[in-house]
Amino acid sequence: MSELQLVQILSPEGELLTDPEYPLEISTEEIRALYRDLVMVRRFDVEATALQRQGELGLWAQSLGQEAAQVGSGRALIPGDYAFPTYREHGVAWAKGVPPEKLLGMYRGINHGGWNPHDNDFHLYTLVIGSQTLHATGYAMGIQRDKSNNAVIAYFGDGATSQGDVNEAFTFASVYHAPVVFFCQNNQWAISQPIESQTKVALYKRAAGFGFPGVRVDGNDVLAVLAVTRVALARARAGEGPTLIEAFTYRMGAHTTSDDPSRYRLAQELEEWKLKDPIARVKSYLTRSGLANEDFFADIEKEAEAMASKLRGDIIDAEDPYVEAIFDHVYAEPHPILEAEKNAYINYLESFAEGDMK
Amino acid sequence: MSELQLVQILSPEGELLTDPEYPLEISTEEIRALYRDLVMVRRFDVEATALQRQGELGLWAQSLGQEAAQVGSGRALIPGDYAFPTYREHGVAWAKGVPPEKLLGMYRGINHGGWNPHDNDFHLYTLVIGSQTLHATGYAMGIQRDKSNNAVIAYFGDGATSQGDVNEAFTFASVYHAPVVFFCQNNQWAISQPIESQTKVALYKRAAGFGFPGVRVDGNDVLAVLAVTRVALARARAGEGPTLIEAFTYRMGAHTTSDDPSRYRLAQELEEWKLKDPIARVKSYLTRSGLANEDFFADIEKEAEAMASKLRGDIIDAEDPYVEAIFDHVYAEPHPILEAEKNAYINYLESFAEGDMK
Amino acid sequence: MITIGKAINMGLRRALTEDPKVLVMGEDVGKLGGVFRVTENLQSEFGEDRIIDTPLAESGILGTAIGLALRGYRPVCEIQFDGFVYPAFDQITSQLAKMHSRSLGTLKLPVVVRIPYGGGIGAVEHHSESNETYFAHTAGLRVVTCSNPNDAYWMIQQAIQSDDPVIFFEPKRRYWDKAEIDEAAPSLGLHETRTVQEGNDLTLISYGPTVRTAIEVAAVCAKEGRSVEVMDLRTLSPLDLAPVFESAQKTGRVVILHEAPTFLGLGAEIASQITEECFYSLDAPVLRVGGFNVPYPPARLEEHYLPDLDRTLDAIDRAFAF
Amino acid sequence: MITIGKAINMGLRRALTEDPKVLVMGEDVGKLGGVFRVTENLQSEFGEDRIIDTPLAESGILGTAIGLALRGYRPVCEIQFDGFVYPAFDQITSQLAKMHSRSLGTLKLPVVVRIPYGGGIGAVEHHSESNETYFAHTAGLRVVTCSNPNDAYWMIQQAIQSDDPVIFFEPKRRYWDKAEIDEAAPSLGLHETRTVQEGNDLTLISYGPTVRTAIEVAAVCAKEGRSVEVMDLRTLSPLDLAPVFESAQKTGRVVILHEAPTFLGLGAEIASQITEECFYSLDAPVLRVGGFNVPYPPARLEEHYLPDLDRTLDAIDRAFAF
Ligand SMILES: Cc1ncc(C[n+]2csc(CCOP(=O)(O)OP(=O)(O)O)c2C)c(N)n1
Ligand SMILES: Cc1ncc(C[n+]2csc(CCOP(=O)(O)OP(=O)(O)O)c2C)c(N)n1
Ligand SMILES: [Mg+2]
Ligand SMILES: [Mg+2]
Repeated sequence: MSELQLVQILSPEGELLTDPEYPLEISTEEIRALYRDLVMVRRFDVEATALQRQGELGLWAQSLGQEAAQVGSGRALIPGDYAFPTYREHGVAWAKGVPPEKLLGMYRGINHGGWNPHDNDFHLYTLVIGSQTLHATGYAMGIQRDKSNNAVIAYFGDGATSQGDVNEAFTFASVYHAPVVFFCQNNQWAISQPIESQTKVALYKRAAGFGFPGVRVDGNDVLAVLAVTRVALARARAGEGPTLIEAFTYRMGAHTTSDDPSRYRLAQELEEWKLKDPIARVKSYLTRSGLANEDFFADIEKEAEAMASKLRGDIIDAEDPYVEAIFDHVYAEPHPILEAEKNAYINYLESFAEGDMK
Repeated sequence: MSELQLVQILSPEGELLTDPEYPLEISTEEIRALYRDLVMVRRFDVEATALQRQGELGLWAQSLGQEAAQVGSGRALIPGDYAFPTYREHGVAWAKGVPPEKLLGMYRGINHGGWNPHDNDFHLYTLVIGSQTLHATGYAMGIQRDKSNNAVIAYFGDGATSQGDVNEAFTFASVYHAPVVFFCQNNQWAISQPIESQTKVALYKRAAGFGFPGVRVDGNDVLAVLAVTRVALARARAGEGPTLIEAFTYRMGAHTTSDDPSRYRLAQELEEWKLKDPIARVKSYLTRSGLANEDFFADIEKEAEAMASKLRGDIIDAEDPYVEAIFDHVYAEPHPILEAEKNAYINYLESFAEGDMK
Repeated sequence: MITIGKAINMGLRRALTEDPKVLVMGEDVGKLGGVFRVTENLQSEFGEDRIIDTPLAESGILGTAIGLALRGYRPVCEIQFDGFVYPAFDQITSQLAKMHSRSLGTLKLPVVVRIPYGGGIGAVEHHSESNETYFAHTAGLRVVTCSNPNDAYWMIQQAIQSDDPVIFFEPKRRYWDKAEIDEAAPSLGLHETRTVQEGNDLTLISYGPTVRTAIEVAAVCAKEGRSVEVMDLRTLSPLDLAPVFESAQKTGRVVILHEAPTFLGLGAEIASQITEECFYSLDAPVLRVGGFNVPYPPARLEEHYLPDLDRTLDAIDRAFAF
Repeated sequence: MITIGKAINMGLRRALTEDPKVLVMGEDVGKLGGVFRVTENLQSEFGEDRIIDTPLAESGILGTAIGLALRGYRPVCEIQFDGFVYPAFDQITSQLAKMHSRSLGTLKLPVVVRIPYGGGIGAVEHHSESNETYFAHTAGLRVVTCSNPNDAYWMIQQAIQSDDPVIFFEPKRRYWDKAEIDEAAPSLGLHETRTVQEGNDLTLISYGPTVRTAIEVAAVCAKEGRSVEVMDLRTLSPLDLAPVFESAQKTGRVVILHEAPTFLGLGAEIASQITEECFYSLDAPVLRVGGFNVPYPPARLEEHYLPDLDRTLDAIDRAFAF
């Protein structure tokens, strides 16, 4: 495969191709479901962005443009497969069934992670670049020891590949044959740094030097991502060790709502990527193959609007954390000193309430 | 090149081969000089080991068996090329002209590094595995900025390749095209861990995934190491970026004098590697080609003995550090607090001398 | 009137202009000018060879900076946020801090590590930490912080001129605080504590982002008839405590205010030293006001976490109650 | 009579036997049994899946241990020497310490990090550090250390049983100290300070390797007619200071002895707290005896660096001189 080739099953124009290495058995219903996922995830992201602009969130990291990479890989997971996300994997969370409003908690500043990872086998968002790849590898080592038939998927960005931790994860996973899939969304940018400032060679090639396969997939092609991820997960479950998937995609939005990409990249680039939009191509495939009609699309739009408006309501109604939360849960076991610190602070606060303040 | 192939110019039996990719122009005098280097370095190492056994050193890390990798690469350097060693590169230090007794200081416990690196363009020994690969890369970035025509060589072990730092060094060197050669002595062991616990694939292959060439050389073949390192250094100087050299060799001694390899490896393995001894093959080549006679060998032995006995004298005579050394040089700029701490301690010590002690 | 952020930018520009060996490196420091714009426009002025956008790897940044320093350069590394310095911790503690002494004084490591630190900007996790203890406890490093634009402008230059490694903490929630700067000459050396305002009844010691809080506290106290001496440490390692001891001997009561958790925070060291030096002058134990001993909480709780005017006044009341 | 090293080995074996979720991991912990043989014979007994030889990467060790803990395991990580824990510092401070609170209590991180620490064995650089401050200052971690075989045996088991991450410091120069151990039941909980011997004139606080020194100091003082109460902290975070305050109130004089540099060493925190709690009881400021504020020196100077009997006696003299 040449440097620029990537696994593709659905062309940007919506034509269905086949890749002999990655045969995909998929029903029309499944493709329609994937389309729905993509639309819902985008709508979710649009709403969250709006909520940030309106001051309801302190920050938001958009998944715009990366929906296919996230939904395709997320839908390849079977129950019990565990996902370790960065801070941007809203589409994977969706596929894993995490209630959407929960994803907003940390961005609103009410918690540092608002769901129980074991509920949906979806770990908390991790902000320290690359760290979670080691957690994923360790978790996979646990799966091995449990002799369970599951696998783990670790998400990270193109920038993250420069971190020592990610490369250490490659080594540990390789030498232990850990059942983990390394899923790198190469969205071409790490804040203002283009991919060239992290590597001179295609990222998927990194894997070979650590002794496991790497593959580059069209990250805007939900079918190709699904197919490639399924194969990698199957390998992992079969005890054949890790795979690195490089999903070639594009960060269509800013890095986060705090960022201003006009300072470092040309609008032209975005325009080009719009032609490869991950949703448009599925729609065009469904339409031109007569697998879906206007009603289908309209229904999904309606559903998406409903989800968005519920999300908005949920988050505006979200309760602020209680003060004691500062101290609770720092330790699992009793901790007399923090207990005392908490009580002292609560008493101090109450002294104001009682009008004791000078 | 297959997994097991490696660049070789002098077979274990002492036959001269040629490798079209790595032509070596070398005079008989130079080969004889290399032979001398190898013998001197081994003799040095043997003496240091003996000094440790006799309590003159607290610890020693033997280079036994790795002389060709070290001398071959060290002799490929030209003046101004800078070397960043681990704690075992006695042969490179020799090639760089560092006075041998200086290498013993830290092992004797009189300092943490007893030479001025700028005197011989040979950095201090670094004990934290992998760290120095980043220093080497940074130094090479400096060379680039100086528009100087030199290169840097970074030494590290097979175990070190698992460290994040080493992989980060690969990334930095690659994206900046830094003039640095990464020289990995794969001596098959990291203390008790065999190479298989660090990687499932030949180490030289790591480079490709970072966008630069990797090559495996017979680390016990001083001519091949010289040839391969020269090519890599030339590439670096020509602005073509880094190269990873994996010198395939063997740690014939213990990890250090504190180690007991009988706990984790079979004596048989050592016996097999003895047949590939880096010195024997040069001797056999020189002998069978009639390029050296008994006198030549005897002279070198004599010279080596003299060096060893001088070394022994030097180290036994080495002065212990003065107490103030604890405080001096912690900072380059004045530091009133340490100054006060030093004075207080000196006064305290003097109080004993004056018999003030209760 | 210049902001602290801009003052550092100006200080960097001046250092880059005066010494061609000075480099700036870090993630997004080039075109973007850093996430806080502290390095804004430097790359267009000094080029990509001097304002170096790095790969996303903090150990890599510090490790290569050390190599550049060994080659005679003076790198100024930007760590994007306080909580992201830890991947570089090994390079900082085992290499940067120790290499000069390891070399018996032959190698100089004039590396500056700029860290925007502290909370108060409503950020997500890892973006609000005050982790100065880790560095101040590490021999071989110098640690400083600024609380106003003039210090910001001069201290960054002095840090760059130092032949020792300097950890330079920037009070991020004060980046936008404005004041005049005097471009003619610095008023103090890098390692000098400043008496911000004199007072007789109590000494209030602070540094970085909480100096402004301390000044506000003193104003409230003044209205209550308590005369508070406010000190801005500026230098955390080495500490410059002579003026602090003098003040403590005068006032007999000391409160130390910082954002970092109190447990092994700088306050602990300072309190111990004051007590040892001024034992007979103290009318009350030295009291500490700091962050709680917990991970920095989510943004919607940070006003509780951050030691503020009221908590400091409360401590002052307690000091007077002894 | 059992050595400290052997006692930890026995404690590990018992924990491994009693709970199949307990794992041991690190560099050379398998066949070699660790460079100090603390994990000797465990791999042959419990297999390679439970006694895991890792690649040479400390961040990797801690990061995968966290993943294993998330999956329900209880990994005990060995860091080969104190000075090699820093590559794992990010995983420890930003992940291990914070993940439980990040998850609002839903995730448990029962990871133990064993660190042989301190000097006195004539080692080369990075092999003799006392870096407990870094961890004790980090909320979310528990930090303990043992000073004798019985504590070693029990505390390692208690650390493994804790649902919180525990940094377990092992006093390497005392690995070969011998004493009886009581395999029936522990005498104290993991987070309890022990009064080693009672006294009335001065309280001498220590932990880990210098507890033995403290006992020797007390013996010398006894001959001089000074009755010294010796306390072994055992737990560095959380501190258990109630018995210390009580003692200080009784004696009025306190000296703290540890190997770590005094600047922001544990002594600073303890001194500050004692002064605050026992202000009116103190006849002298709490004095600290510790390592100098320098990188750990070469072996031939370590006897000067290490706070010993004489330096402690000197501090005690100074305490009595107030
Ligand atoms: C260790 C660390 N250093 C720096 C940062 C600041 N930071 C946040 S996101 C980011 C860029 C990440 O780029 P990439 O890995 O490509 O992921 P993307 O944001 O594109 O999804 C940086 C530098 C961080 N979060 N963690
Ligand atoms: C960061 C770090 N971790 C652990 C150690 C302890 N240690 C010293 S040497 C060594 C093995 C090194 O193996 P390798 O890189 O193959 O080099 P070799 O000793 O074989 O030359 C280890 C684990 C260390 N020095 N630094
Ligand atoms: Mg990216
Ligand atoms: Mg090796």
